[in-house]
Amino acid sequence: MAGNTTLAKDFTIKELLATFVSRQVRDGERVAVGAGLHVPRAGILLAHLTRCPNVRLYVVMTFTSLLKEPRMEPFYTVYDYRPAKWAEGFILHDDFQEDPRLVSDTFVVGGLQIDKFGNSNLIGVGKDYKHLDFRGPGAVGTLSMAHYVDRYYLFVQSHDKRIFVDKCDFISTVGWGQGGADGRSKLGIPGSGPVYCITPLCIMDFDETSKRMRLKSVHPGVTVPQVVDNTGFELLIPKDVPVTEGPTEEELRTLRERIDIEGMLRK
Amino acid sequence: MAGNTTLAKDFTIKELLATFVSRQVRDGERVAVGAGLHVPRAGILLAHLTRCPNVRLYVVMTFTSLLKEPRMEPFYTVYDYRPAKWAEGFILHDDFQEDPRLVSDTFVVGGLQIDKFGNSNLIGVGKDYKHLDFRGPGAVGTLSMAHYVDRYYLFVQSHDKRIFVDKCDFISTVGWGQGGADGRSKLGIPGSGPVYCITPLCIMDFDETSKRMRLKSVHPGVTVPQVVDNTGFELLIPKDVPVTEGPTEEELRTLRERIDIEGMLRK
Amino acid sequence: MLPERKSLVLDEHAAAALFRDGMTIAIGGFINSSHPMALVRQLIRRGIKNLTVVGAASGGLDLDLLIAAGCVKKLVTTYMGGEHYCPVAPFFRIAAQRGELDIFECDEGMFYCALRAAAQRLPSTPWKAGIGTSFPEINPEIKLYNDPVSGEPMLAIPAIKPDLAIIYAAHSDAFGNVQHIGTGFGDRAMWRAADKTIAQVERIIPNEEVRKNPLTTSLVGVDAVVRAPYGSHPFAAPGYYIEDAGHIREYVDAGNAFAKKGDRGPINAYLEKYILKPKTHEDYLETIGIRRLISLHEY
Amino acid sequence: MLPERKSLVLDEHAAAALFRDGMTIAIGGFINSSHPMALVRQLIRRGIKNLTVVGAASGGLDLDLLIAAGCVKKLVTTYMGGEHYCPVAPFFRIAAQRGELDIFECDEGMFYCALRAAAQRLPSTPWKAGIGTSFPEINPEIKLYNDPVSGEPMLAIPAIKPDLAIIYAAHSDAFGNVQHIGTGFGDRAMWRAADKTIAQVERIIPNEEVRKNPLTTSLVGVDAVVRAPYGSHPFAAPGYYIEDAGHIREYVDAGNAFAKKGDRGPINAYLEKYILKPKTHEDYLETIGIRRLISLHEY
Repeated sequence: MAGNTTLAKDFTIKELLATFVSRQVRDGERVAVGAGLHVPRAGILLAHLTRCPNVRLYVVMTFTSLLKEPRMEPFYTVYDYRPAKWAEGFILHDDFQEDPRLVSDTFVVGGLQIDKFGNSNLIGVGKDYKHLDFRGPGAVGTLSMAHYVDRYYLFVQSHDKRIFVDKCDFISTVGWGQGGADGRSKLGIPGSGPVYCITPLCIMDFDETSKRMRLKSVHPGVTVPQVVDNTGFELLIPKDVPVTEGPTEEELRTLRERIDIEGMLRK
Repeated sequence: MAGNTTLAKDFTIKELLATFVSRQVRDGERVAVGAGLHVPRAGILLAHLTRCPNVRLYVVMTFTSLLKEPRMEPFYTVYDYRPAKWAEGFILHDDFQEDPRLVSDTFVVGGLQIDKFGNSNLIGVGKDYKHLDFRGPGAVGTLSMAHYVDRYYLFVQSHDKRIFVDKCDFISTVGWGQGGADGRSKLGIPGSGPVYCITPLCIMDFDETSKRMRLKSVHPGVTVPQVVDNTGFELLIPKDVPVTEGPTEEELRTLRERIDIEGMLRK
Repeated sequence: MLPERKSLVLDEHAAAALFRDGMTIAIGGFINSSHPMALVRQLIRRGIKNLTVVGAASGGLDLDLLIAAGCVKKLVTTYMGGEHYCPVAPFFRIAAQRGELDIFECDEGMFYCALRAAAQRLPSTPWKAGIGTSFPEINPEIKLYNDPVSGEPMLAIPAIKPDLAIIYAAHSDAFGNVQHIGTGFGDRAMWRAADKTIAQVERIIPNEEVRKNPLTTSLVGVDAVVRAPYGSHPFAAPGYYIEDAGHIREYVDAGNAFAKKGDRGPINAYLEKYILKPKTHEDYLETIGIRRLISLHEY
Repeated sequence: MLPERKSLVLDEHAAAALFRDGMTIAIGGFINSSHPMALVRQLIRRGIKNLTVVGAASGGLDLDLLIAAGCVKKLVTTYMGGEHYCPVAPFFRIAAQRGELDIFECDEGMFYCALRAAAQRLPSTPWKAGIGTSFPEINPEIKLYNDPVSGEPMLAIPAIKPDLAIIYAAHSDAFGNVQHIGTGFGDRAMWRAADKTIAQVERIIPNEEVRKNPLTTSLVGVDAVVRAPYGSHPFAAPGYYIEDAGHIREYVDAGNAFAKKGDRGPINAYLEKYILKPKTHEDYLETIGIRRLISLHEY
């Protein structure tokens, strides 16, 4: 990778998160770019423009490469037709079901609730499905994509005890099920499951044996007790909790000058 | 229908058969044009150009209307790309399985063997599947199309006891199964099944109650005993067996001048 | 005289005469794009009730509007929101919370399983994703079984067969050869599954134009074609216009007044102004105004 | 230096180095059109054995040639003939009659069920057509079961997952964006089902050309691209050339000599002249001769 690999000093938490996301991308993969989420979108594009020239981006029902774009025209929705100007090919939305792996090798899943085994809930909050306290938007394509992709990432835009609960009221996407290293295989579910849970406070991963959620790093300025106090289940805390690594000067420059030209990550 | 409706006097058996096929087509239907069989192809096109301007023709992986073609350029194979010049739309071959009814409302099925209930066999002749006396080409798409279409037609290019047998060695496409008006419904199979069996000697239909094959008409110059002698099962013979009606002057002119311009039906 | 092909073009009233109470209707498009809104507004204007509404996957505020207008008994969808305009569709949310709406709860994979089963005339098709989730429990129409080849646990997603699909596309000829701009999202799956399909289009083009680019014919033969320029408004139309953000916010505000304060005043005013008072799609467009409409032209 | 995309273009030898004895290989095209013959001839030249060959639906003489050359252990296909050139493929017929060939007996509907199941990573998918036929009996891999929703009898068609699909198309860019001329028959279903796909193409075109008409990109991302002009010969290539009737008849004659008289002389001579002696696709084309090749140009 060319450019300045010195770590940057001045960046926002969203820029940090985008950088973290970018480091999850592997060159040559297919990667769905969820247009509606600024941070993952920017992170995937950052990977593409720096380390991963051979990813095949899935953008709004098209496949493309954006290597040659000096600056990204913004695209913020999964129905905006304008990114189709970059298309190398289209798929129909129903095509994805024919072979989800041809859409993406990775995916980002959100949740109204996420439990200690990484199971997540987009259906609603409440005990009675027929009379929910809060009805959610629905599963979209998350359960099928999370089932089929090689691995997926949990991503939430706030970190509190309403989201991080001991047990989801409903499960729309399986993480590690009831836990354990065989938590997925005993359900007959493929893929390596949720790898990290990415929040505005920290990055969490899963203990290799129990598959319980574990703190991996805290973002600059965040303390471990702050994470624990905002998490509704008992989070595993390793001895050493590093600070999440931020972008290099080069990454930050690419983010700001070629990707996030409207400054959504700096707001 | 415009033109001369006087019956023509001078025509070949193939032209007669094409005329019979044409009269089975209903306007507004989707109709697959099996390019490899000259007689059904000509018959469907004859219907289209005379009575059925609104049929949607399925021709070599395309859909089209050929009303405006003064003369058909010949197309004889199901893989010839040249008819695509007429296309209004394409389908991929695997699309047909997504909804066979969008390909065609009718179909033509052939057979190495056909039994008295209209079951047919394209697999092979012999008692032991692993050591057949004659291995056939295989079912192609006949069993799925015959299952899904509204109705289908059996069509063979010769009429003899090798083809018309009491019991097929193997069944690749179900007709009326073991017979009876509920022969299909008790198998859970939709559609009205095989309607007619069309041969160079005669047209056969199916008795309403037993669903056994029955002589419907003999072609000009053919006798009932001649049909019986060449059929390997007991064919039902009604009291009156008319002669198969031939083309009108107008139909024959359309066939010869606009469809069969190479004279395949006159050979 | 040589035979001629019949035109399949209907005006919006003739098309709407096909609507019946209690029908299962699939509605094309995707979130805030490509919905056949002239026909959706006709559904409301005619007071059609007890619909089973299918999709889209993912659905959006078009379906929420039908719920607000009291047309919907059952909903088959995977997502009911408006992306950044609102996280959860407001009338959907309240109706669901009150148990007033039957929901066929599914994700996009399951959604297309149900449509494919209908198109293939199969009682169900299998899906594996969903094992270990709450779906088999909250959607009792989905059955757990063991695969007959491998023995492993599977979900059987039942066929959902729309009586009618109404979809939006850029172009069609008079004979029902539809050409979307872009992918057409999941409209093809609806067309395959439905008994009949009505395509509402921005423009009707000559058959000769269709033949110039037959590979882009996305639906080869729908049953009726309705011409309605700006007919996806307030939603986007690929290649023609972007969504009307102001109008969508007006709707969401009306929805929030109900969802947060129980006040149906704003939505009733919305329905009256934009749907019940205008009798035709042209009347609706006059209500929106030409300045607003041309301000939305894409790019 | 800014990062650059890697070309996926391989020469025929590098592509053929991916072939292994015992593989399951899907071969694209349709009867006498659009087979990746440069790669098929490489399979024979390398003496690859014990293949499970999938399709095409419908298959043809390309597969018969592989049987003649002793490469095939098992065949998944719906039709083995050459249309008017020969009603049943000759080497297939004899091998089948002698019980020397495992056949996954299916029709086109079942064929795509098996490929779809593989693409969807499902152990099987259901099909209804075939109930009441001999298929469940002559193909014991197909299982009868009762639909979990309706209870009615169904057939479970097992997944067939190709290790490799080799397909023929008109064009691709260097990055594996394939554009067929025409429909591409069932190649898309093979691409979806297979672990890896090699596209053999008539021409490699610039990525910028692909982007001019992205709706015609039929396979968005194959794993390798092999350039082989006239590479479907002796079969047709939509938009480029029609099949070589004389050459096909020469092959069929060789087949009939074996099928009717047990004489392998003509097929051995055919294999020697057209496949074993030429070491490359260019050598093969020289054997055919430029006069013959340009006489086949379509229209």
